[in-house]
Parts: sequence; structure tokens; C-alpha cells
Amino acid sequence: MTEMNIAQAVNAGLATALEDERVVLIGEDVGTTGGVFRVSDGLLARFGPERVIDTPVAESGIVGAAFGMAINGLKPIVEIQFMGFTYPGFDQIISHVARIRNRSRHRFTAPMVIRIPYGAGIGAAEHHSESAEVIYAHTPGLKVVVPSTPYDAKGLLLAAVEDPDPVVFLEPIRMYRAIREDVPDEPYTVPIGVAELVEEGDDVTLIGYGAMMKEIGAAFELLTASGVSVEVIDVRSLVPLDTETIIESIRKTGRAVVVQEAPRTAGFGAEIVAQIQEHALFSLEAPVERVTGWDTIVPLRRAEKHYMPSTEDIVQAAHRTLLS
Amino acid sequence: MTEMNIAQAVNAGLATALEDERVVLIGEDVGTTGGVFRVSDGLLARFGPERVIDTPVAESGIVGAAFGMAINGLKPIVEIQFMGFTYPGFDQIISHVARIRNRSRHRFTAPMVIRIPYGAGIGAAEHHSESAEVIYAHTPGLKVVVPSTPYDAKGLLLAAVEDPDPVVFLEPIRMYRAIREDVPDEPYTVPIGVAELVEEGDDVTLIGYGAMMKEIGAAFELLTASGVSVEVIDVRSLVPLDTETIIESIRKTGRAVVVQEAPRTAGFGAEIVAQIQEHALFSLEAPVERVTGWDTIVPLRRAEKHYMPSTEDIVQAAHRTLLS
Amino acid sequence: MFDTPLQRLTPNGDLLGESPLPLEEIRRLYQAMLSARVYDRKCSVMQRQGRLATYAQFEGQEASQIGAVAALRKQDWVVGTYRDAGAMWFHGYPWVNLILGRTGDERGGRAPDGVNVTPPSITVGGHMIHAVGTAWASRIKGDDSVSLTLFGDGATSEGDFHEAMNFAGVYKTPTIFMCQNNGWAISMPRDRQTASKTIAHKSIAYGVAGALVDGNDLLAVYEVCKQAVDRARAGEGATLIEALTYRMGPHTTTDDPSRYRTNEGVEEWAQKDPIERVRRYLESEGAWDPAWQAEVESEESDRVETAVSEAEALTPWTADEIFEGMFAEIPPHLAYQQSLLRRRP
Amino acid sequence: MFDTPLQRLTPNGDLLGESPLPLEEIRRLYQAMLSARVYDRKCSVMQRQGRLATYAQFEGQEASQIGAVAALRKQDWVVGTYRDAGAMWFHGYPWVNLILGRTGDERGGRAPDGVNVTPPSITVGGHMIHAVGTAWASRIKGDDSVSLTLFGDGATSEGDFHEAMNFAGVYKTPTIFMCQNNGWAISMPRDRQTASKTIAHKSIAYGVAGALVDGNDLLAVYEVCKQAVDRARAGEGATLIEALTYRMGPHTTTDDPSRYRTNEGVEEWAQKDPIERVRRYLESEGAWDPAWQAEVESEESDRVETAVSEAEALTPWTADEIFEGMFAEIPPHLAYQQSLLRRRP
Ligand SMILES: Cc1ncc(C[n+]2csc(CCOP(=O)(O)OP(=O)(O)O)c2C)c(N)n1
Ligand SMILES: Cc1ncc(C[n+]2csc(CCOP(=O)(O)OP(=O)(O)O)c2C)c(N)n1
Ligand SMILES: [Mg+2]
Ligand SMILES: [Mg+2]
Repeated sequence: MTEMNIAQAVNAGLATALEDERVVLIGEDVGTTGGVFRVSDGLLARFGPERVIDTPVAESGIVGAAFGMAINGLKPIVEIQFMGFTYPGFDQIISHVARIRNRSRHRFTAPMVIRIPYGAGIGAAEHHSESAEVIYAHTPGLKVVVPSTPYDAKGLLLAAVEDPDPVVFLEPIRMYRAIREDVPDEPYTVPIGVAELVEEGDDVTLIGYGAMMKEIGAAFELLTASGVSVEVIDVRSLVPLDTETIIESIRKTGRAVVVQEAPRTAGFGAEIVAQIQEHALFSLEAPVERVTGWDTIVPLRRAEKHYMPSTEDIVQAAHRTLLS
Repeated sequence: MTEMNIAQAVNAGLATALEDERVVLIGEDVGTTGGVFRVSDGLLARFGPERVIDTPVAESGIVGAAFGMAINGLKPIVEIQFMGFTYPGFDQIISHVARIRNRSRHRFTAPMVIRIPYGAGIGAAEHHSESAEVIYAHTPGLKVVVPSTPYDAKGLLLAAVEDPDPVVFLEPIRMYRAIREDVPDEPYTVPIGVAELVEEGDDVTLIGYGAMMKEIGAAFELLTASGVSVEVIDVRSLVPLDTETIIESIRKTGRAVVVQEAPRTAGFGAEIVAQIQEHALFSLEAPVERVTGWDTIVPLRRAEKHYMPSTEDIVQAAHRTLLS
Repeated sequence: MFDTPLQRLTPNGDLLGESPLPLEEIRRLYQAMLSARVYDRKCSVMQRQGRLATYAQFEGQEASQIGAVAALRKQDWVVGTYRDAGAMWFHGYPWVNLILGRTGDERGGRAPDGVNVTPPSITVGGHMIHAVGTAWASRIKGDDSVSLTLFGDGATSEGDFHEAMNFAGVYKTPTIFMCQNNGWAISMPRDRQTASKTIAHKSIAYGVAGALVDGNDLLAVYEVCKQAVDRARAGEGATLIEALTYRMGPHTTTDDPSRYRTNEGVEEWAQKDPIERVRRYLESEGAWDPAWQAEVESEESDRVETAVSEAEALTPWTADEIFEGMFAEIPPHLAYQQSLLRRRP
Repeated sequence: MFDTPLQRLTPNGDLLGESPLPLEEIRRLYQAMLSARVYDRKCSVMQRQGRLATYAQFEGQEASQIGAVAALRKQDWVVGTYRDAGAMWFHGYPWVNLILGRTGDERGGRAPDGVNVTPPSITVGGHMIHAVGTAWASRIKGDDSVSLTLFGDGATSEGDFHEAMNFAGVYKTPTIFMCQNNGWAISMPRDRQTASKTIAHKSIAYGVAGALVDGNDLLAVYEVCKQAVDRARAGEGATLIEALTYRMGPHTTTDDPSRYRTNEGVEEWAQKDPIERVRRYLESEGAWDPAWQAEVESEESDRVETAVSEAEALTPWTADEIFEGMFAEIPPHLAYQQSLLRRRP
């Protein structure tokens, strides 16, 4: 066990993954500098420039080349520097990575991981604050995971590397160094497709993922202090979604708040809400509340706070569900 | 008035729009051949190669160049040949077209229309059958409209051209030549953001857009014949969504089927469902049913039918809502 | 630079310089070109009969495709497009797969084990970088396979062409970029596609070797590709080859070329037919006779017929099967959707 | 071709050949370079004080930016990046806007009316094609404005660079592509960015004029840009200019260059400083004295201070205002979201 933050846990996961000769890490500045977040620090020195590859500034090229490697027997881990820079590489992900298994009926597969730091909250410039996860969640052929703790970060990363299919691995920027916890030094996996029941409670369920788990955690404390019995679910895996865990919880509590940092309209929260009402409409005592970012560009530093879903928003929303 | 199909109505709308000297039409094969669907037939001859522009095969270039034109005073209408080919141009749309107004605080704007033939049902090859509308609907800064009739096609197109902001204009391929109706020869607009109440009824509301309106229409006939009183809403505009019309209907019927051709997970249908439960949970007599495509690549011709939401699916779903 | 395309056989079948191949091998490649043409024409006919979905003819491009693949070894990779059936087949992708694909059946996309041919790319431009990746992986794994990617003149306008070429240049991957410049990208003529003097000139932008070749000349295409393959295998990096050829047919069976081109180009290029050219040469060497030709044609015609019957005999996918290509194992949400689908009447 | 960059002023300030500009104008541009450097250094300091968000210094690139813009007329367009504050300012974008942007305030993105300078592009590569569009629109509208786009060596690897150059070539748009090759793209050195001999060579791939210039030489940059502007305005199409320069500072204030480069390059390039070079020349012409220099520096320092105070004095956006930049009119769904936001405590 070593106490580490998420950045370090991902680093540890990458180091473990690279022990497999088929794994390569490829992206802009992942080598010499160890990545703009230093997440791949030390890996170039350890595994050499053939396995830890600094690239030209060309996201489509990075994903496409990694895809070619994947269909020819390697297991590439791609890093895109920020989610806002995935868009130029989006065609490769959606048109090729996600489709080759079906297109070739299993003859060629793309067992690759696409790592994307995402989310706002650090006062960064435009394009550095994106939460476009729903685009990947909506794309058939991809799995999408989002750790919110160091333990899950390493475990989900190793599960993603092991997975025979492409996995989009989202790293909440704001959480990279926000929390520390003990992480096993040995390899282990956290299964993809299984949500975590973080807290058990009876009155209302708070559901989220990624950086929003921090706000949810704080809301949990406040609500609990005010006497509300709160259940908390960290979705962890958007695709496949662990519908069962969510529905079971709603059947018990009858109330829920779904939290997403992304813009509101057609975000992943809408899918969670849709599934809740599909499977548990008659358990609902109140409308499921969505606490979300707005349908705006994430504002720059000085007004960013107005965008971000806050602890207080979640607390208020939970109270609203408790009114009816 | 002239009787025309959707392809002709769009053609007529384009011709009207091009009367404004600031409008240019730009895309692959839009000129000499009149577009792969012949939607821009005759426009090159009429308006000349400076206004009707055939381009190299480069979607990002097309959108980006049109964007540059837009911020410098023109009103470009872009055609992307099929929705599956928008992905290479996606970064330009999401990172620039949708953002310049906010980024420059109204100093520069992108009053442009991005026309995208979309949807399956004609047995085409891969990438020719996409329904990725939710990606645009989730992108702040874009409006998204989808006509399902010749009248709306021309009217919404002209509204989109008039709009001071970028509008993604989706043309349901399967409907291009499927229906004919009288269309005014004069210019007119159909307002963006207003759904159409196509049929009034009391028992259940069918909600959809684009090519799905055909299946919904057929389902309406069957259900009506079997004695069900059916309300039908053609959403027409995904962003802004006419929430009011939808909610009002649900308050009356208490039951709904939301139909989308796109893959199920996190499709636009989920947003509609989420809004219904937000605003009218206690009016619901049954879970809102989603009839959708699956989370698969749209199958090629021989198995395509297994993917497509059908009249029968909608009828069944409506009956299910009527059970509770 | 790149002033005149390399030619080894004139349109009349006269040999210029030395043949890069022995006569027997030329006969074998001639036969392959003939087979490809039989297949291609049959597919066009079948499409008109409604038995195939949209079809993209490659008539006129046989020498570019067969000549290029002839320079490869079995373990090498071929990464091509919807118009590269000749190349794919010659590298081991069965006609029945190609036809299956064209009937609209995903199973056509599955190359036999050991055949490193990717399913044809439908989107333009995105696949070239894959051949950078496959080639790169070969090097990392320590095998000496090279990767050939085929694409058109139009594809060179996509950003992905640029990123692929640039990566190939920087990492010296063993990739052969084979641009079949057939004069058109749907309705866009080559001279409106790019202002570059030739497409071969684009190699300069990436520090990659370039070559311009008569794409209707089997021997010249083979020679240029063989050199590129040898360089690639020796670790000397990638090559961009521009093969000058012509799309004799429409863009696809849904296209009407009369809207954008006269017949002049077609007639002019008919004089430079890649198959007839080799036939004349073989004849002049006493290595061709009409009986052999007729036999090859009829055998191939039968083979294609058989492939068509096989393809058509395959039961279309059941509803269940459309879920089976998505992941190694069907995840819960797809299983749920399968259950929804099963309740359809 | 492109063997030696054009130089007009040696690092010692000796004039080679004829000056493309009269002395008075050189003094004006010298002053502008000085101002830009004052601004740039002040911003770095303020960032360390926590008053600005991440900042991207352009020290060393002043000649490339000022020299290029000096070749423009007021109505021309400037489309640049996060590192092009010097160019933007010199074309009329006020310091206060630039600083506002750097404090993290969208209002910085609003150029004054009549100033055709787009907000700095944060994503790499996507903006160059915009300068093709603005230039094209100028031609369609019948005005004779040209568009200058600035970008780095790294940006040339993005597919969008390729599509922009190709469109500019095909449509002969009046666009000037100014690549400031400053040796680095974050940690990636130029020779790993592309295997192209020079970036200027890339012009060949697009049939576009190309030029290689000493990017630390104000006069040479001006001369090359002026020629390109004149050609563009005369309808002769686009030019790709590679200006050889160096990023003296870190990539941004969050970067630590010691992880990937030694100080050698910085020291070497310090000898070729673009400002000192002109200073020496002016001095040798009797057109410089220390008092003037001190005055310019202190005036500019005050101007930047004032701009900073102005920027900081601006009340940050209210919650309501974040919705106001999205559309010409706030649509119902945003109004609804505004109402949700308003109920926040
Ligand atoms: C990304 C993308 N954009 C547009 C298309 C539509 N399209 C299909 S083929 C084609 C022209 C391609 O021309 P070229 O590369 O010269 O190949 P050819 O068809 O001549 O073999 C176009 C524009 C596509 N398939 N993919
Ligand atoms: C599309 C995109 N990818 C990656 C980045 C991250 N990034 C910011 S600057 C930069 C390097 C750019 O280098 P260059 O074009 O040479 O410009 P310079 O910073 O040297 O001025 C990178 C990779 C980005 N901003 N946008
Ligand atoms: Mg072509
Ligand atoms: Mg640079």
C-alpha cells in the first residue's frame, strides 16, 4: 500500500500496464516532460522511447496510429492532453476505434485505452474545461469509465487495459491532486460496469461520477448533519451503466439527485433519469432532480464558479425532492 | 403553391436564400452535380461558382472556411454529404462555430447553416446511416432543427438562414422523396423552437422528429383504428426544445412514447424523457416509453431492418403505456 | 522533380528499358488483372439487377492495384478503400467476402485469419494513418512486415492524409502510401482538388520519399512499389507513390458522370488500358493466346458466380446477431436491448 | 530551395542590402517591439503574483509579430494564437483586452469595432482555415482586405493546417500564413515535429508561394510579409512564410522547460535578439539614444499598468451574464436554466 493521489495512481497503473510488452503509451508531451499533468512522469526513462512516445501535435494522427497498432497486436494507451483537444481526433474514435470489431466481425479489434483529462474547476482557458463524456457514451462500441478516487483510478485503468475493447478513460482534472488514499502496490482491477455504493441511506439517492463526487461527498455530510439519510452512488462506468444498482437504490429511497458537470441538455444525467423512470417510475416520490452545468461554454476563471454545480446546489435539490 | 418533396423544398429554400448576396452554398459536389442527393440541382448555373462552391474532400476545411466567411459578413450554408462525414469537421463546429459569439462577446458571430443529410433506412453503406444529432444538441451555442415535411423543410431552412446564430439543419435522407405536399412559392419561415402538434388526442402522446415521423404517422393510424385517441408531436427543433408543448400534452394524456432513430443510450429521447419527468412526473400514468435504435452500428442493408424503430414498435409501446 | 511518370510499358505494349519481372510472373499478374476486371464488371451488372447495394467500379485501375500488391509478401498489410477490391483480393481477401460486403452484410468484413487486409474504408481519408500504426506495430514487435495503404486523389485533401504522412516521416514507419490519382473525386477534377503540381510533390512536405508512376503500367507500378517496399523493410521509411490512372466508370453505381465530365477523358484513357497493354506485350513475347484468355475469363467468371451464390445463400443476420459484433462479450445494456428487440412481433 | 533564410539585419545590426523601410518607420516598429516586450514581461510577473491565469510568453518573437503586422493595412484581418499578443495589439487589439482575457474574463475577447482581430485561438491548428474564410469573404464582397494568420511550428502537424493550406491554394485566397517556428511545441523540438526539411517546404504541397525568413530580423520579416501581402492583394494568392525564431521562455507559466531542454538554445538565441539587433542598427544610424529608450519603456510600462488596473477594476460577470454570450437572444431553455441558477443561495 502507498498513499497517493489520483495522478500518482494513474502513473502507477501506467507503469504496471507497461510491464506488458504489448502496451505503449502515446501522446503529446507524455514522454520527456511526463505529460502536462506529470501523470506519465518517469515512464519514458523506464520504458524507453519506443514504448513511451512523444508525438507531433495531431490528435487524429495519435488516435489513428494507435488504432493501427491495436489492430496489429499492440495495446496502446493514448493520452489526449485535454478533452477539448479530442475533437480533432473524434472521427478516428467514432468511425474506426469504436467500429472495427463489428466491421470486421471480430477479426480485428481495438483493445486500446484513450485517456482524457476532463472537467473544469481549475480556472483554465477555454477548451481546457470540457465535459463531453456523453458524446462517447452515446457512441456504440466504446466503454466509458470515470474514476473519482485513487484506488478506482488505478484499478479501472488496469481493467481498461485488460479489456478486449476500446475504453475511454476519463480523468477528472480537478481531482488529480485533491485526495489521497492508500492504493495497493500490486496490480488489481476494478470491474468496468459496476457502480459503487459509496454510502447507504434511506431518504434520497445522490448519483454522480468524476469530480462531482467531491461535491456529492460534501452534500452528503451536510444533509446527514441535518438528519437526512442519504445514499450515494458513484457511477464510475457510464458504459456499461450499472442500472441495477441505481434502480435498487431508487426503489428504496424513492428520491434522487443526478449530478453532472457537463452542460444540461442531453447530458449523461438525462440517460440516468430516463432509466430511472423506465424501471422505477412508481417508486418515485418526487421528480428526479438534475444538478448540472449550464448550456453555456464553461466561463473563464473569473466567472467559472457560476457554472460549476456546487455542494449547495445538490443539498437544495435533495431538499426539493424531500418536499413531495 | 407547388407540390414538392423534401429534396425539392430544400432546393427551393436554397434558391430563395441565395437571392441574398451574402449567402453562399459550400460543400463537396454541391455545384456541378447538384449534390449527391441533387438537393442543390441547378443552383450553380443560377448563382455561379463564386456563390455555389464545390470543394476538395475536407470537411474540417469546409466548415472552417465557411466559419471564416461568416465572421467576415457572409451567411454561408454548408453541406456535409452525410452525417457520418461530419466527424472530421466536428472540431470546427464545436470549438469555433458554436463559440465565437461568446468568445468574442458578440463582436464576431457565425450566422451559418450546416446542412446534414442524416439517418438510415435506405440500405446504404456504413457511415451513411448515422443519427448523431444528440452530439449537436448537447453542444452549447448551436441550434438544431429537423424538418419532417416539405413545408417545414423550406420554412425551417429559411428561418435557419435568417437566424443570427449557427443552425444545424438535419435532413432525413429517407424522407427526401417519401412525401409530397404543397409548398408556397414565396419565402416564409417556420419558427425555430416551436414544436408542431400534428394530431390531437387524449390517451397517449407520440413524440418524435425527422424520419421517425413517418413511423409515428403510421402508428397513429393503427392506434386510432383500434380506438386509441392519440396526440402526435413533431419536435422539429431539438434546440431550443419546445418543452411547453410537450409538457402540456403529457399533462393531458399522462402517457407518452418518445421515438428516436439514434442509438438508445444518451440519445435525445433521454432528454425529452428527463424533462417530462421533471415537469410532469405526477401526471404520468405509466413510464414514458422510449422507442429507439440500438447501441450498435447501424447494420448494413441485409439486417438494417432489425435496427430501425418500426411502426409496430411504436404501437406496442403505446399499448404498454395504456396497460398501467 | 516528378516531371514524368515512370513508364516501363507503352500503351502499345512496348517495353522501355528492362522488365522488373520475369515473363511467367507477368503472366500471373496479367491473369490477376483480368480476374479483377471480370469481378468488377460482374458486380456492376449485379448491382443493376438489384443484387448488390451501391458498387464502386475500379475499371482502369487494375495495374495500380495488382502491381502494388505484387510487391508485397503475404504477412504485409493492405489498408484500402471501397475502390480497392482488386488489391484486397490479390492479397488474399476472398471474392465472396467482397461480394458479401456489397450485398450489405457485415460478415464480408472479416478477412480470413492470416490475411492482413482491413475492411474497405468507406470514409475518405481516415484509413491511411492506420497503415502507419500497423507498420509501426510491426517494427515494435520486431517483425519485418510493411503496410500498404491505397487511396485516391481526393483523399489527399483530408487532414488525416497529412497527419498520416507526417507521422510516417517522423517515425520512419514502413508504410507505402499508394495514391491512385484517377482524375476525379466524385465530380471534382484533380486540378481543383489541390494546386500542388503533382500529388507526388506532397511527399516533400513530410521528408518522405516520393514517386510518380504511370498507374496503368503494371511493370512500372510494380517496380516503384517494390523499391518502396524494399526501402521500408530495410528501415529506410515510407514512400508516397502517385499512380496516374483514370476512373473509367461512374464514381459509384448511383453516380451520373455525364453531369460533370464529357466522354473525352474516358476515350483517351481507354487507349491506355492497363490490361490491353500487358496483353500486347505478352503477345509480342509469344506468351499470350486467345484461348488462354478465354479460359481465364470464363474460369474467373465462374468463380465470381460461385462467390455470388455463396454470398446470397448466406442467411441474413437475425435480429440477435446485430448485437454480437459490438464487444467481445455482450454487456448488460446490450443484452437488455436484445430483450427489447425480441419482443417485436 | 529554402536553403537560407532571408536576412536584412545581422545580429550585430549590420544592414545587408537595402532596407525595405525608411528609418522613421523602423523607429516606430522598434518602439512597438519594445512595448510588446514590456507587456510580455509584465504579464509573466503578474502571473507569478496570481493576478493572471496561465500566460504564454512570446519573448524572442517580437520581430516576427510586429514585422508581419507592419505589412498590413487597418482593414486587414489578423487571426492568431495565445502566443500572438504582440501581433494582435499592434493591429489594434488593446492591451486591456488581452489582459482581461488573461485574468480569465470573456470580455477580453471582444475586439473594438473596426479592428479585425479574432480572439486568440487556444486550440492548436483550427484557426488558420478561418483566415482562408475571412480572406475569401473579402474577395466575394469585393473589398481588397487580406488575412494574416499566425501559428507555430507545432500547429503545422494538425490536419487543419493542411486543409487550410490546400483551400488557400485551390481558391487562391488572399491569405498570409505566418509560421513562427520557435523551435518547440511544448516539449517537442522542431526536428521531431516533422521530417520536412523546412516548414517553408510545405508550401510546395499546396502550390502556394513559400518563403523562409530570419524571424528575429524585423526588416526581413517585414519585407517578406509585404511581398506576400502585395501578391495577395493583387489576386495572386496565398504565401506560407516560415520565420525562424525561438521561444525564449517556457511554453506557458505552468511549464518547466528544464525537463526537456538545456539553456544552450536560449543562450545562443539571446545573441540574435530581435530588439537589440534593431537597436544597434538605429544607433549606428544615429537614431537611437538611451533616454528615448528609457522613456518608451516607462511610458509603456505605465500603459500596461493602467490596462491591468482597468481590467482588474471590471466587476466579474454575474451569474446571469454567463448566459448572455450564447445567442443573439436568450432562448427559453437558457432562460429556464438562468432561473435555476438564480435560486442558488
Ligand atoms: C470523410 C468523407 N467525406 C466525404 C465522403 C464522400 N465521398 C465518397 S468517395 C468521395 C470522393 C473520393 O475521391 P478519391 O479519394 O479521389 O477516391 P476515388 O473515389 O476517386 O477512388 C467522396 C467525397 C466520404 N466517403 N468520406
Ligand atoms: C488541438 C490542440 N491540441 C493540443 C493542444 C495543447 N497545446 C497547446 S500549445 C501546444 C504546442 C503548440 O506548439 P506550436 O504550434 O509550435 O506553438 P508555440 O506554443 O510554440 O507558440 C500544444 C500541444 C492544444 N491547445 N490544442
Ligand atoms: Mg479519385
Ligand atoms: Mg512552437
